[in-house]
Amino acid sequence: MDIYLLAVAVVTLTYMLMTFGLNLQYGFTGLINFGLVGFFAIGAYTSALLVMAGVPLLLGFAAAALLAALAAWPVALLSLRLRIEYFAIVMLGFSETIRLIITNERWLTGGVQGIPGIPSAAAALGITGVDPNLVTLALLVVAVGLVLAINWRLVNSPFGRMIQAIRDDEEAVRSLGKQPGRFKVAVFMVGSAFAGLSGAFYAHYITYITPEQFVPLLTFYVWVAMIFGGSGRVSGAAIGTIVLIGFLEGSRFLRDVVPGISEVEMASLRLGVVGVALMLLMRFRPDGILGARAGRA
Amino acid sequence: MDTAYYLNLAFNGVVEGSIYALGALSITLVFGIARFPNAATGDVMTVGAFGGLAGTTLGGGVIGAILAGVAASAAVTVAFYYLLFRALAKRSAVASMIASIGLAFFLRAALGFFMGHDQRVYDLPLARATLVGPLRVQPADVQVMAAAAAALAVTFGLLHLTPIGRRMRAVADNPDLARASGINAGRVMVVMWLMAGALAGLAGVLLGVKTVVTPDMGWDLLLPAFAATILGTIGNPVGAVLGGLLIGVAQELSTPFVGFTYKIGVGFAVLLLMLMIRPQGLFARNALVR
Amino acid sequence: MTGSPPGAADHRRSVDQLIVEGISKSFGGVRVLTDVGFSVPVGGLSGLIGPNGAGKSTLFSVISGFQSGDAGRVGFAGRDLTGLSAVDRVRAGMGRTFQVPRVFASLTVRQNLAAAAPGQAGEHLIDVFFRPGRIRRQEADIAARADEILGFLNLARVADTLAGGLSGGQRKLLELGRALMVRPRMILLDEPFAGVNPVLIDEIAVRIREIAAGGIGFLIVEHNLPSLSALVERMIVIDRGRLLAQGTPAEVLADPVVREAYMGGAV
Amino acid sequence: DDTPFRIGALNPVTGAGSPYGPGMQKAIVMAADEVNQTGGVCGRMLEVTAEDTQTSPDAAVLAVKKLIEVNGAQVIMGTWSSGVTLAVMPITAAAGIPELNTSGAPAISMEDKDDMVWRFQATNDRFGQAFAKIATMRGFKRPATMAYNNASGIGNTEGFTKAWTADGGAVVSAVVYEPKRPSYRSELQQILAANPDVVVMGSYLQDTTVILREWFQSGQSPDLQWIIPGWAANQQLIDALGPEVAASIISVDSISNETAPSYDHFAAAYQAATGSPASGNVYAAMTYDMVISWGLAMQAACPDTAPKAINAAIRSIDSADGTPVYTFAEGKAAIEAGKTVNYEGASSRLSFDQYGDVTPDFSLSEIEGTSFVRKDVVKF
Amino acid sequence: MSLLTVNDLCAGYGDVDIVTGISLHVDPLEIVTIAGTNGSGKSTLVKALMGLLTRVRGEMRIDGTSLERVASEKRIGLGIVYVPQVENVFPTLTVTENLQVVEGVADRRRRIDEMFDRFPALAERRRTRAGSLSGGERQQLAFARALMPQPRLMILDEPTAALSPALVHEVLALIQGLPALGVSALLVEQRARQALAISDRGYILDTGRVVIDDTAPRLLADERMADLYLGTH
Ligand SMILES: Nc1ncnc2c1ncn2[C@@H]1O[C@H](COP(=O)(O)OP(=O)(O)OP(=O)(O)O)[C@@H](O)[C@H]1O
Ligand SMILES: Nc1ncnc2c1ncn2[C@@H]1O[C@H](COP(=O)(O)OP(=O)(O)OP(=O)(O)O)[C@@H](O)[C@H]1O
Ligand SMILES: [Mg+2]
Ligand SMILES: [Mg+2]
Repeated sequence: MDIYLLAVAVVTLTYMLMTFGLNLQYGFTGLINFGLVGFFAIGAYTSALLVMAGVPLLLGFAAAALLAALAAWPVALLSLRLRIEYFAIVMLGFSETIRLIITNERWLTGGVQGIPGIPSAAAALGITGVDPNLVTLALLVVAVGLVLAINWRLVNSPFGRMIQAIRDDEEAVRSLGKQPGRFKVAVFMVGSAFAGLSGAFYAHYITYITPEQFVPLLTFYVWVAMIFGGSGRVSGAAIGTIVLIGFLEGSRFLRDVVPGISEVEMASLRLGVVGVALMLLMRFRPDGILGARAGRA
Repeated sequence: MDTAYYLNLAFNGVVEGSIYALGALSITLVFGIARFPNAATGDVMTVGAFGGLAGTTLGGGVIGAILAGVAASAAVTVAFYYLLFRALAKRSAVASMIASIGLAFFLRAALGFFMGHDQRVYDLPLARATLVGPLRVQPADVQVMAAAAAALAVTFGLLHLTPIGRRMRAVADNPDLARASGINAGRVMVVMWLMAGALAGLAGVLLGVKTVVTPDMGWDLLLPAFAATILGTIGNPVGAVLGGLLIGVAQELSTPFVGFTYKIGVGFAVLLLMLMIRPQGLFARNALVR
Repeated sequence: MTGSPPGAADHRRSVDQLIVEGISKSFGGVRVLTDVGFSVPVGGLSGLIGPNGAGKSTLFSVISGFQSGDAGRVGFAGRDLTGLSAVDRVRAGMGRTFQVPRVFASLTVRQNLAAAAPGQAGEHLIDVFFRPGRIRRQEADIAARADEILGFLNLARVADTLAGGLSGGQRKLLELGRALMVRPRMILLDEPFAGVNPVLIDEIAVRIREIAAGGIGFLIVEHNLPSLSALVERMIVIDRGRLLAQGTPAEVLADPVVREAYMGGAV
Repeated sequence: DDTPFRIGALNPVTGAGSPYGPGMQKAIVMAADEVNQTGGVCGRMLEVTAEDTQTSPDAAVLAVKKLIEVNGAQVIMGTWSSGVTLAVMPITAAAGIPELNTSGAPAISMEDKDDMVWRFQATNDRFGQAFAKIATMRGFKRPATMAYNNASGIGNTEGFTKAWTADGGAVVSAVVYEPKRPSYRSELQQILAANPDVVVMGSYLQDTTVILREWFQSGQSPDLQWIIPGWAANQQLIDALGPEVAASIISVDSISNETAPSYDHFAAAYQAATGSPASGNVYAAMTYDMVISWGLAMQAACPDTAPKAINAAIRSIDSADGTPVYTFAEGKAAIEAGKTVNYEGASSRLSFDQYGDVTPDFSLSEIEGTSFVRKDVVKF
Repeated sequence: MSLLTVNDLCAGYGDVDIVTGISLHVDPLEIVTIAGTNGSGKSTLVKALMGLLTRVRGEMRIDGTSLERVASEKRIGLGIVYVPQVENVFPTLTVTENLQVVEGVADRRRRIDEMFDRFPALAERRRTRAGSLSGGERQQLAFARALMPQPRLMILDEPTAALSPALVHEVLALIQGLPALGVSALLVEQRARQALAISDRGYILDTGRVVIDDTAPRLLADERMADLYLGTH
């Protein structure tokens, strides 16, 4: 049981990194990133390929975050020109294009066969004798702590004030002599770096990656997590992720207890419950399960 | 590869694009009037496809299928207008958009739960194509293109030539002012959702006739339909259809050069390129800055 | 006026003038501005009036770079601003407000003002993480200035409420306050008094005069002629996108052409 | 030790594998019951806990962790798609327990470092070889290939191409397509332009349905034949297309060991348990065999019932010179009597090669009336 | 009997009341001005009258009929029309469409022509989308739209806010002429002096309450009023 919980904790924290990134981008800056999974994929493949080529693990992680941020740069420039809804769809297209590329560029990514045998974090660090997931978890705790600190500091600074102003009215920001673009690009890159880092953790945790793992559904799960927790709140992102994974995993146990529901029906039920939860939240608690943040209309 | 080859590719693109266009019409209507991208459109299409199946089972051929599919989808959209979107109208577009993702999940889950995941097909006779010049035209192609054209005509007419269309746009602009002007915003929105549901249902049935019916079918079409909507400028039905056709044709014509696996990417490339040049979409009027 | 007068370049170099030359603008074939040119002192108080739809807001947008003109040049304090982005024009010292206020709805009123302060170290990622002390000092300064502005705009009572919940008039005031925070050399105000309580208008006018005395100039679009003419030193009149007249308020308001075009004989 | 021995059934109950997953899961439970009815093995009963992979590696990883850590599973059975198996393998390996699957990707054999992974299904390569053999048998000269853009689709057609070109043949056109399209006409157009006499497909049911319908409606190359793997060319396909179109299809499938008594035994039980014919789901026979052979290996390793010990005994129940047995009861009795046995499985003869892979036979079926009827069997 | 009576009205947003305990009335063919500082609750009050707020308590009657159960869109049928302070036109509709879209108009075509006669600037821009009109043009359009159904009571929230003096004059003249057309007016204005000059009575709001109500001439004559609310111009 402990080890299963360990696995769930690893998955939760991995998702949490992405939720933090998204929350920064959407919750605070209003950038609708429906292409999150694309940056996640970039991070996963970058670290997997590098570490398998002999690069030290931590460098692989850093490269994953960096490359995801770099990939975000041209995309972010695009966001400056587009209406938010347009940008949302373009981002969805972006992540699908990333998936197409990793599907088809076999020479680099193994194509549809994927990359098997990625060393776990423990293996890459040469740590033996403990559960490898424990090593991953320890690294994740450090990473989440770091990301949390960055996030918190960022949104509580004048920078954070400005990105929220941008979310409200860009034109007005411009009339103050400030270039919204600079802030949006920065936020987009930082958030994508979080997603890239998350991808790296994922690759070394699951040890086998294929293009099929990087589908838009994952993006929407992260959105659900952020919405659960209440967008625009740092703590919300954390809580939302825990609730989401708790639910997705908890439903396994539900089926062990509730008889008469087949596995097929259970899967539909699970998706259905996520759907209904989203609708109910939006309808009755748009600011997340904890309700409105103090001082927010 | 000769001209006929490319002409046929383009024609394939037109047929495929017509399907995108039907989905895009529904999306653009909701986007233009209720002001949010309705992510449930794909799954409402699926509902339509299943509804259409029921229609043929009761024995009504294509017409019966379309009627039943349209009715099923429209019933779903109107119901969820009352249950969900009406209350969200006062909040940001993103709230409605997220809720629509929830609805999409819910519809797919419900279909999966009650109908299972086996594929189903429309029991319609298979007809052979006829040659029109170099083009191989199948009866189903003509149906799809005719449906897209008819749907466009009806949508455009409704939106721009009738009082109800005018009221719809008024409600879209400013619901409070609309109510103060005596417009029953609720009724207008019901009509809009009926229409959006009907369009999605039609698209679902035709897609079902062309392919196979499964609970996942509509979701897969959502992305190109969205791309078409944006390409043609939100709220513009003519743009939605032209956007759909453009993406369809670009995808198919690109295949000799980029291969078949990258052609979806070509759809996005077209969208991106256009957005670089015209960030508001192909058919946007002057931006209203003030 | 037709075309640029000879020696326009010299004018542009003059360090204390806002010089507008030959501005034209049309929207889809409809001409909104035709060859508008004038100059006003950067540090002075000037008014811009004209009938509704004359093109005043459009002219503001072109001058401030929020819309691009089809022709014409803008010189400001000795610099040629033509072709610069809106942001760069603000940085060159030219601030503006909008006719329909644009507030940061999810920030408090105080934060709205703070966000406007220029040159904030805390807006750079590096400083956010590595120079917290500097940011803290700056924030204290900013807060002090914001409070001062909130006080005279009568907004102190709502300082900590979200700007999204302000009334129409309060939004106009907040917009003005934000422009003041930027500390530009000159501010273009688009109808600052519309919807503002007359008692408050008088108070604001007093403050604007004080600020102007301190060297910050204003170019004000306003239909409230009594308040405006009591405030400004000179007025520019445009009608149907063309320059109609300019001069002291007394001159301009006495001009029969202006009276006919703008006031319809009434005051 | 008389605690139950726990089996983790990890099947694709939802997602792309959903046509098979539920049956696979039932077959596992059925076989465990069969074992338990003989009084269990080595004094222990088998207990099955099932999880869904959702045909997705992510979900499968968490599911397998739960099976191992929460439910205490000591063997994992029945992963279907290669992606899932490859994702699950490192976890079972780390836990030191065997993994029994029905996946096709050759990579699985390469990744199996400890010889703890057992494949009850033919590899994609092997499928491709069967396709090539059948194409030769039928005298085709100008084959083309169409593959669904995933590991299995490409694996099958590449396996075919390898085998076909090795014999000196040429493939006239090859297309890899993205799935879930509203139409595949341009893909077809490219294939048909090369004027092939047969198209070898690496595809699934849904895309096959659409592709064949569009081919038929286009009216082009009416004499073209299609070689299609059995998981796509099945009764549902005929129902969807009608017999006229299906007349051009050659359905190729790895076959259960249908002539063996073990198959009859299984088929009857399966029919009784599920109400569906066993022929509709070849993977069910494989998962059934997983439990039976596991049980026999357990019996052979008795009294040591540690997973590693059982794993090591798996090859011993397939000794070429052993007594042929067809049910668990028979095998158990024989082993208890001290004989070596050779379990002839319901899904195949179950002769594992050095990689732990089986080599089943293949069937060639064509339509007759309204269903596929076997016309030939291909053995390697 | 009064055309409009309001008794002890409380209204606001979310869970706060902005206006509290407001009572007022408008008699037939009367022009009544509401003035007050920024944020005093004037717009909130008129929104409540139009049924556009969810948080409303108290009594509102038109001709003795309670408005409590009358949906917002039905109020136009009782003869009440409303011109909001901001966002008072439909920006993507053309000028003509803005007029066409009003419900409950008998001879719509003729009415529209009448409006174009009365507001020539609008006639020139019939096919322009209202969103690209200048501030003043919009104000005229909003006014014209409200006149379309021949209302009995026109509620105007700062109708002169963005207008040039000529148009202010014109709009105030229009309002002054409303009683002659059988229309009463409830006017929210910051140009309180000018508004009171054409009004019969006035109410002064401060922080959500009526602090003074009196006839227009008396309000204009009051010294304290000038200092506190009306200004000097
Ligand atoms: N984006 C646009 N598209 C089309 N026409 C426009 C656009 N913007 C402004 N106009 C037109 O240009 C003219 C001038 O508008 P502008 O807003 O500059 O006038 P203004 O002088 O500020 O008037 P007001 O005093 O009423 O605010 C108006 O007739 C308006 O209809
Ligand atoms: N949508 C809203 N949500 C929350 N609070 C609001 C909202 N609109 C207005 N308020 C609050 O109600 C108060 C009164 O606003 P209202 O718009 O009624 O004032 P007003 O008297 O019309 O002022 P003005 O003359 O400036 O238009 C304001 O102080 C504001 O804080
Ligand atoms: Mg203006
Ligand atoms: Mg107001």
